[in-house]
Amino acid sequence: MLKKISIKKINDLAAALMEKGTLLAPVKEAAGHNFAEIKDPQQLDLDYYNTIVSPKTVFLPQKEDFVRYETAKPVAEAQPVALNIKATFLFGVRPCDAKSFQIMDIHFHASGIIDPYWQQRRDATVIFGSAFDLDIPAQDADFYQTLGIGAADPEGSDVFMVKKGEDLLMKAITPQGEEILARLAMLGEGKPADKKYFEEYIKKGSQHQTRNMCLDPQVIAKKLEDIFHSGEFWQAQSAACLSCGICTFVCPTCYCFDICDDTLFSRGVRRRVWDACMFTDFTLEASGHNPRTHVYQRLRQKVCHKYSFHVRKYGVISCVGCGRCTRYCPVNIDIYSIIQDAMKA
Amino acid sequence: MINKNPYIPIPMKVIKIIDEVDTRDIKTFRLSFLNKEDEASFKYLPGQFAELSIYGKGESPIGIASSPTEKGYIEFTVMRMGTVVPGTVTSALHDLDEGAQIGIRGPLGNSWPIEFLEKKNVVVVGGGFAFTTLRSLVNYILHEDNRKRFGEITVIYGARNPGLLLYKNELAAWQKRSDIKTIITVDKGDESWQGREGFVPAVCKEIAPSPQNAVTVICGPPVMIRFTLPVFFELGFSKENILTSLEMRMKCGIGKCGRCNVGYKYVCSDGPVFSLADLEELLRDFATYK
Amino acid sequence: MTDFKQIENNLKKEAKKLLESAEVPVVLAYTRGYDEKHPMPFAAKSVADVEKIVFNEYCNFNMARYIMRFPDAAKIAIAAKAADSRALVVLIQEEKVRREDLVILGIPASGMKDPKTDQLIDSRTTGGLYNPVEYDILLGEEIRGQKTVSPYAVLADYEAMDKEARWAFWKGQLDKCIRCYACRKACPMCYCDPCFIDQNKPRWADKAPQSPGNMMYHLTRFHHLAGRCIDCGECSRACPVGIPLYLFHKKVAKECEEMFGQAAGMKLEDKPVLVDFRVEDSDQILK
Amino acid sequence: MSFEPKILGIACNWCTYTGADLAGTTRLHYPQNLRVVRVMCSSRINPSFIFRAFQLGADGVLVGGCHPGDCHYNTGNLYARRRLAVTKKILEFAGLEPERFRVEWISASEGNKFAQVVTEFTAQIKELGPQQKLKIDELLEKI
Repeated sequence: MLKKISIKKINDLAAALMEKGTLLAPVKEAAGHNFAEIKDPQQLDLDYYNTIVSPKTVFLPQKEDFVRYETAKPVAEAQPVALNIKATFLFGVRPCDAKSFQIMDIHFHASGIIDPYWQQRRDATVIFGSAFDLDIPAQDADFYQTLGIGAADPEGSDVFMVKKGEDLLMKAITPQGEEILARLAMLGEGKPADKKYFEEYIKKGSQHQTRNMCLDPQVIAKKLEDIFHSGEFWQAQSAACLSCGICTFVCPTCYCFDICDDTLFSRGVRRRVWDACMFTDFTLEASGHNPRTHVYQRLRQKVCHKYSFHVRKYGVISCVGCGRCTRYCPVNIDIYSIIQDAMKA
Repeated sequence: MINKNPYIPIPMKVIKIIDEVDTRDIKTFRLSFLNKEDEASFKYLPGQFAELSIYGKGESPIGIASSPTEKGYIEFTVMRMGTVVPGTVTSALHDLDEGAQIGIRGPLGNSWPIEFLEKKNVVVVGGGFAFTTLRSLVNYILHEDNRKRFGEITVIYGARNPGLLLYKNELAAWQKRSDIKTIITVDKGDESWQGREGFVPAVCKEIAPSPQNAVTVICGPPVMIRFTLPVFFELGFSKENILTSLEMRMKCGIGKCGRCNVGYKYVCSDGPVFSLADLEELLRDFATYK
Repeated sequence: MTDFKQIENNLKKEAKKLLESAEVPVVLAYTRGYDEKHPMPFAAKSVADVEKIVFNEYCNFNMARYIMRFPDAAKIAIAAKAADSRALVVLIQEEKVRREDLVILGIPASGMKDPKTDQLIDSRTTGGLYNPVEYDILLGEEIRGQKTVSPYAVLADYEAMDKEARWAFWKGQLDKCIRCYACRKACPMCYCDPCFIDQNKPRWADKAPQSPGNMMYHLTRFHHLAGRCIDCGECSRACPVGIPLYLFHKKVAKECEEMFGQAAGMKLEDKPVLVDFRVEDSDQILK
Repeated sequence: MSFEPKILGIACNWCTYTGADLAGTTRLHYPQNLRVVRVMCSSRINPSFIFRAFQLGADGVLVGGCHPGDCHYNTGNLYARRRLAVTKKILEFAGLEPERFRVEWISASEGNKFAQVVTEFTAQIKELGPQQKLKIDELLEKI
């Protein structure tokens, strides 16, 4: 099903979606765009490259309350925090980020236990993917092409959107997408010319140039295993690393979290909060032992986790080449360059 | 899975607290289920662990010390941690009284590979405080329903001094039994110590268990493991037949929080029990042996 | 002013000399990142590494951040712009590093730019000095006659706010914080291990990025840097969500300078103002 | 019901705490809004104590130490003076209320001064009303 709407009327579309559920889309903030709930249809803004923090925040919020309790009361009386899930529309997700959800799904479904929070949010959300503007060259930091993701790749989206002049073409990719497009009365039908444009745009998208190297998951996984114990390589790569958490927090495929108790006097809440393998105390045990005390060990963990361990465990690279870690790194560490160097090492 | 939401602990009641050692920093907690349905769904095997949870303090992954053959309760032996970073949860556990409620999530992780051990001779080697899941295994094997499924059982257990041996009554009972060979050793005895003195690796060398159709299950402090492994290599045990249990900092216990990986495996969901052959494959940030 | 290319050449020349002499095993400088515009901090450890050294207008990292990474190195050479040299002075004052273990390669520089915004990093966001305050070798001509603006001039708008406006401003800014801790990691003065925010006994704040914890983290961090912040602006440039931390640090620095008559990191023989006192300090400062 | 502020007092063991004792033994009346915590020296006070007190619902914080020059440890309060001055400035710069934080030098013999300061400060805090800006509402109020 291919529909279209004039970009001038995009606010009507926002209003219609807001009627049917929660609308999340990139909203301009001081430092750039970020996904946030749209409160006023006028807020919807298609003029962005990509968001600072990835849309994983929608399914894996930085803070997720599990249970509220009072320490003086019996454990059995603790109150699990209800997940008030509402139908959600995640609007304007870039192809690389849409792909990241599929990668995260593998992890959150693994070893026979489905993460209930992730899954319930995922089930309630319709993803409106949006192609990168092919007239604008990709930013220097991006390398999604390396991971086999096109600039107009509909994979992972329920509805995929492409701009055509003054119009926005919207194509349903999944049954959920079909359903929601059918319910949006203000959309016009796509003409055969639109259909052709859409197909060609997607094809053209796969040619859209980002940094690109030939990368076979199995080969890079093996390569990283081989050089894992090469302290020299990793020390050189991590010489500048500050060991802060930016790269992992903005990353669409980083999922590590901490479970912690926040208690004041006798009341408290147990929640999960994002954590980062780059933090010193990430692996610090109560005994005082810490297997990763050096910066290079932590950077190595991050890179190997994405490009080697994840491949070994789940068969896919846990990176989509969105370039956020590189873009926001205060000292310009670039995971693409590390992988490139690793291949040469 | 014992609960619809794997992150929310089930309530349990502390029915008995046993002070295990002279230094009073290791206690065994016997817990009973508050809800019958939780008890029915909590099916575990020796070697598994659970997250003990105290609201307001946090959670701690602790190996289950009781055997599944013991009905009506489960036991955990917990050491009060806190040399560098105070062990918030273990301290709080130690401050509990009988009758208190705590939460647990589990059982988690794999177990000692019971099927693999069947029909084989089992050499159990333990050191100090790491004897908990080994005790579970030994009691499981010794249970009358199970004993016939296994070959000879040899237990070699050492501690720094007699006061630091765990489960003293049970050890004495094992020593009286004919269907298990129990060797207890201490690094240094005191005036009343009648038993053996010597380090675990040396004792293993002396006892020299036959590698014939045998598996060894080793758990102990890193230094003990480092010196014991060569002894078993020399005796002719293959890497597939040497099993151990790892520990790492854990949070979720179900392979989601991404913290406890050794190489591409998560200790919590793929482990904690690994054979030496498995471990060789994994990329470690540090090496406790070699 | 010596141009950046010339400074780069001088830097390479000196680094080569030092590494060849084997007296200095590490030279802290900059290298090319994934493109020209994105250089990286770099530790040159051999003569072969010298070729990788670059210097351009985007090399604004405070290299003093890395000075404690090399406990085994007998001596460390470090490329230091004005702010870096002030950071080194504070670290020397606090006995984190000894002056005799450093070879400071001073870089007089003006016209440094923030690669994210392409704006000049001048007295608006950093200390307003062009020449290093402490060095062994100066890699270019001292900059003279450049218009100097008070580093505190940028505070004018902020100082004009009334109490409620200030609260609204900082609450809004600090609520954005995602607690990636890049500010403290980029800061050359933040070397505590563990940082107070990572302690679990006592636990000062929860880990979740919400208002109370963010307030606790930032207010305490502002306090910990009082009289020590040398106004390099790294915290603000590192911040992925664009919190103007430098404004608060500058304001505290200004106040410390007024109360105690001393700016941070200007003279080796000074002590940071909060680990020092004068009997004649006035009680008025407490009013 | 009239507003009864909660005021945290942090008093140095050698001067202010003894001064408070004296105020008690000489039966001086002062408002009961003050909860005193004793520390060994005013320089032991970590600025985070003050921020945390406000977060946990204190409406005012009163720090008492020896008069400069009289410190039991010679120089403790001279460091504290600088440090707490900065704390006050930070409260001010953040748009919080520095007037809710007060430092007084009260010696062991100044029971009167102690009672007077507490009375004054309590009245002042009453005037200001409840402290809302830093207080952690979420967990304190609702569950």
